[in-house]
Amino acid sequence: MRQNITVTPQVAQDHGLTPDEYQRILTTLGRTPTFEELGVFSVMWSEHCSYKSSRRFLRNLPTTGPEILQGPGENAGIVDVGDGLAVVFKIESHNHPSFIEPYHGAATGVGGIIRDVFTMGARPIASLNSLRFGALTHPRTPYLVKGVVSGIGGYGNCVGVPTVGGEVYFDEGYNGNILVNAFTLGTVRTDRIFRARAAGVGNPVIYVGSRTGRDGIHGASLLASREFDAKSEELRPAVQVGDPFTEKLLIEACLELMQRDLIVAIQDMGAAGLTSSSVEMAGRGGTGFALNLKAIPTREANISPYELLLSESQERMLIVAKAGCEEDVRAIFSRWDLEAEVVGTVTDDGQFRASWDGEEVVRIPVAALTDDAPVYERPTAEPVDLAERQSLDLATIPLPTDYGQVLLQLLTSPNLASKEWVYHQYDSFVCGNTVVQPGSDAAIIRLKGTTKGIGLSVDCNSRYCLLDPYRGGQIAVVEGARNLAVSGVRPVALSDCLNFGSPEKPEVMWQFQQAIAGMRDACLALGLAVVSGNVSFYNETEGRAIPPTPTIATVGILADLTNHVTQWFKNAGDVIVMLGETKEELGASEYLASIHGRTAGAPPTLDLAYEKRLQDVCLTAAQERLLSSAHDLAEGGFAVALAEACITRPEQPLGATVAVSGKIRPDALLFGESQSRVLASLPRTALPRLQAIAGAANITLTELGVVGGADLNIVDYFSMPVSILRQEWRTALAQKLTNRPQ
Amino acid sequence: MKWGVITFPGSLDDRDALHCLEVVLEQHVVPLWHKDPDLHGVDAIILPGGFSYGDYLRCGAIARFSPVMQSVVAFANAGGPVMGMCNGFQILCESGLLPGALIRNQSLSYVCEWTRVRVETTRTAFTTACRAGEILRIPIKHGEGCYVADDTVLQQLEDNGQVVFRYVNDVGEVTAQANPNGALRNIAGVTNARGNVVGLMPHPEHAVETLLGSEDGRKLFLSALR
Amino acid sequence: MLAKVYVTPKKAILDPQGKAIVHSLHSLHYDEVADVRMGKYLELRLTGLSRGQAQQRVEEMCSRLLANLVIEDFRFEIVED
Amino acid sequence: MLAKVYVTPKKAILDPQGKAIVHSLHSLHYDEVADVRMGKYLELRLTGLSRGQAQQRVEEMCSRLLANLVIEDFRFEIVED
Ligand SMILES: Nc1ncnc2c1ncn2[C@@H]1O[C@H](COP(=O)(O)OP(=O)(O)O)[C@@H](O)[C@H]1O
Ligand SMILES: [Mg+2]
Repeated sequence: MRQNITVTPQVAQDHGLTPDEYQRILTTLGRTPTFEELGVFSVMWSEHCSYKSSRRFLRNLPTTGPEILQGPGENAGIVDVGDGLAVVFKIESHNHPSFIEPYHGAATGVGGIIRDVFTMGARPIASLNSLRFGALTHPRTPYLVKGVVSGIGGYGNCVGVPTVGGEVYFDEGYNGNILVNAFTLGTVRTDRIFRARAAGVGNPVIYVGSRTGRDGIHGASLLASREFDAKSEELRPAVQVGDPFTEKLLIEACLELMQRDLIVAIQDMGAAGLTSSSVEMAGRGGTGFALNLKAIPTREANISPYELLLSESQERMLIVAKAGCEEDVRAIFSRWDLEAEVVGTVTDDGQFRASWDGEEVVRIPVAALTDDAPVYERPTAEPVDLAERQSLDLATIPLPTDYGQVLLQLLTSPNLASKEWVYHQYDSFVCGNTVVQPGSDAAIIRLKGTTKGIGLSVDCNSRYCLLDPYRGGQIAVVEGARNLAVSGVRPVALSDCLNFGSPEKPEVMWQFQQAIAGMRDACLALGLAVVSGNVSFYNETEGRAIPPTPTIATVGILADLTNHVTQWFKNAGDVIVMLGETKEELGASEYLASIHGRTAGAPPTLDLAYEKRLQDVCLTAAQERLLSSAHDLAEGGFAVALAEACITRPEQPLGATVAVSGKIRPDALLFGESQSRVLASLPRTALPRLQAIAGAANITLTELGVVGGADLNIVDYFSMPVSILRQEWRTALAQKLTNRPQ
Repeated sequence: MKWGVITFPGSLDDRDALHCLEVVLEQHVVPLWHKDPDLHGVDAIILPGGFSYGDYLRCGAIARFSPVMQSVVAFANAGGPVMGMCNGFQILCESGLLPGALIRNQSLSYVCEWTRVRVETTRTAFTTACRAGEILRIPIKHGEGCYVADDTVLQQLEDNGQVVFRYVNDVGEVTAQANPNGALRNIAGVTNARGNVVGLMPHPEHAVETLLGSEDGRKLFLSALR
Repeated sequence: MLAKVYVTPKKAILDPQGKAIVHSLHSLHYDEVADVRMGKYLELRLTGLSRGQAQQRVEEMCSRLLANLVIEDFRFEIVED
Repeated sequence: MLAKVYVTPKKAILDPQGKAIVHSLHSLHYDEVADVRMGKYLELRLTGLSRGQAQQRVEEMCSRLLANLVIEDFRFEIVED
């Protein structure tokens, strides 16, 4: 049944459109829009679909390179890895739905990103997830953590894509607004890449997959494009439930379809469903689209044309087939017990049209919804209290009396404790490629049929970003790349998920601008390209924005898999060295936050040229097989990284004895987070060669001690049994999560 | 020898089982399709892991009615070697080819990790290449792997030597800590009275290459070659 | 006293379980089955409560823990056993 | 016609879900709950059958597919809707 609603300025406002935007619609059409057209404009012009506030900044990111086959603009980015193969990947947010319904919100986030990858012809073979929750002591946090983690597993495990890495952080800044960012990577033959570009007037448009229900209507415009408040509760009927089983069938059927010469373009129906997939395919191809809404398979009776256009039911794809191939397409899907229906045709009039019972209910120029959509130059302003927050008088921070106790406290703090409780709920084996499982700096998967591997890491320190978004953006990029470099993997490209507050606030827009500037400079210095990504604004509750969180998923190539390096010590007797320099930097550190309860100071300084040389030293050393282990120093600094090298070893932990010295405060020496540092172990015989490589690159190398024994002994500070450190570190998160009522 | 690996809708490790047999172990292997009752003359059958039909009702409950399963039952009853891994194990139990059932893990969570299992009998089609008491390092990944059966059935299994694998610790002891899912008597795998049908929750196909962590799973496949 | 609790997926929400079961019943030729919805059934054994108290307490347990009101409905009955 | 089907874990079989729910209810201070068993509740919409036929067909569906008699019991009722 068509809803008989007359569009007025008030109805437009209820759709989240501003008076100016409504005026613009009237001008574009030269008439009052139908109710269905208003719905189409509201989703396509929503922040989530149109990038109206972010577009002008995103343009600053480097997006090209010799190995980049596809940058931003398609469903996912593509990197050439040689041997006729490419990897396709993207990261995406599902923050708002996951806060409302953690299990299904997270699950459908995983489903959506997987569709973005296989829609390009790639078989998905690895996923990552980046999660931010409120303080563990917040009453809702354990419930959200359990729901999100089992949702990611529930979907990913059932669809057969291994989850090989990720990150989890807790910070009270996310109490009212969690972040769930999901990443998937697939592989495709370079001559088999599909793009979502409609072509061929008269070609049939085919709908495949699940039937359409009333799920998630206005997910893009009303959920993802505005902040939370008391009214969010009313939006609850919008919740989507995922069906990973159907997704698995869709993957197989679509990949089978793409092996044959039957289709022109294909795209998943994600945010804004049928509308955005149609408009985007037509927009990229410069064509029009005419849909017959009556032909859409539905789950229940009486779904209106408005709802059909806006539904975000999951596990659906839209295909432009070659004329005459309809039956072949149908046959492939029916083999997998899936429906395929012709629901429209490609036209040459540049219009997005939809009809219902012979009546045209939508007729909008495609360009008005894509290239000519509104773009905003929103004002930016540095937060007034920034300087105050960045100032930190170290004299006010007392030195610890028991450094071993501080280490134990850090290792059992939610942010540094083992994430095993999380990743043991994810299948990391399926597909049979996982060379380095979760638990090291980077995950490594092999590319079957070659000697090559792909390294993956997802990173962001939002405390740094809060205290200095420019530096924070830089560090997010270099940390991801460093995680790969220490693993022996050459970083090549990244996908970013930019999670911020309301773009209507000048301080948030300033954070956004600064973070992007930092990312850009870091990418240029390291030679990385941004090939895909996603912007999530309006992460606010009751007017309070989350810390700026530009999550970076970095992808790199390892030419010879057997040269990969993991972070844990391997052999008693190996020499332990540090590459890089420790400065007196405690600002924005985990140590200050967990031990002293302070979120203050400036994040550590960063010399991009030094960082690049350091990473190159790691890569050369790995290539020459000098290293037994290499580990990036991050949150918790030197002492935590050293402890991790002892206790993350899958077999029995290995101890170490080291001596450290420096003219700086001992807590900065042990727990400060100076950048561009790596902890490595290697046979003594390999040390001269490593010294030569580091020396040539002008990177400081300090010999610290040796691997071995049952204790972690930092001479003059403490000595603790590694078995205890390991036990406490491994069980801390599960204990904190389950020791309290839901 | 010719192997068959069945693909049900929702099978996930079918491609990995094919890779393991064809590429790693250099065997002749053909894919079998759930809708096709023809077994294409295979000599041994693998039921892979995954979530057949989403496992939305009960694990393996729907797959058991696939056309191909009628042929698998006949093949097994005639003494043909059949191994079900994870979801394959669940399907074999649902089909009545193996005793008992698999229910939700005690923790109620999905669990993915390396485990150690002890070989309890070498008198099955898939363990002749092992030593009795040998410890194998093989991963598990499942949400419903807790093996249950009533006391009479359990006693029969023990008496007839039909318990094939048990979860053990590093030194081969059956302990509660080594039990990842709450399975009764730490049972990780069982066989039928004849020893030609074996089901286990661990994934031997994910333990056939050192690069990926273990080669211990090879022995199960190699046993069938004898 | 026994509380019998029924938790069912909300009408407008996708029920993949129900969908898979219908499909399977059809392939077993039970064509008379037009639709299936699958939910949870719980039996709670209660002690030391009056009927009226039980009514109120179980209502609370359902909305707080047993059902996820975002996607599920519930109903229950209290019986002597 | 509607068949309401109840599938419950057999008494002798472990019910990890029921156990976990009791635990959670206790930690929320519902101490009056002595025991919980958790099963499935299915609603099957049937067409074109007499009551007697429905009785017989549903019995069959339950024992063949909907319940696993090794670990579960079932019962059902047929109601008009
Ligand atoms: N949500 C998650 N999913 C999968 N793996 C995770 C998740 N969170 C953390 N991990 C894994 O745990 C290990 C430690 O994570 P983290 O401390 O964030 O690493 P790093 O500081 O080196 O980036 C990594 O191997 C990471 O992939
Ligand atoms: Mg790291």
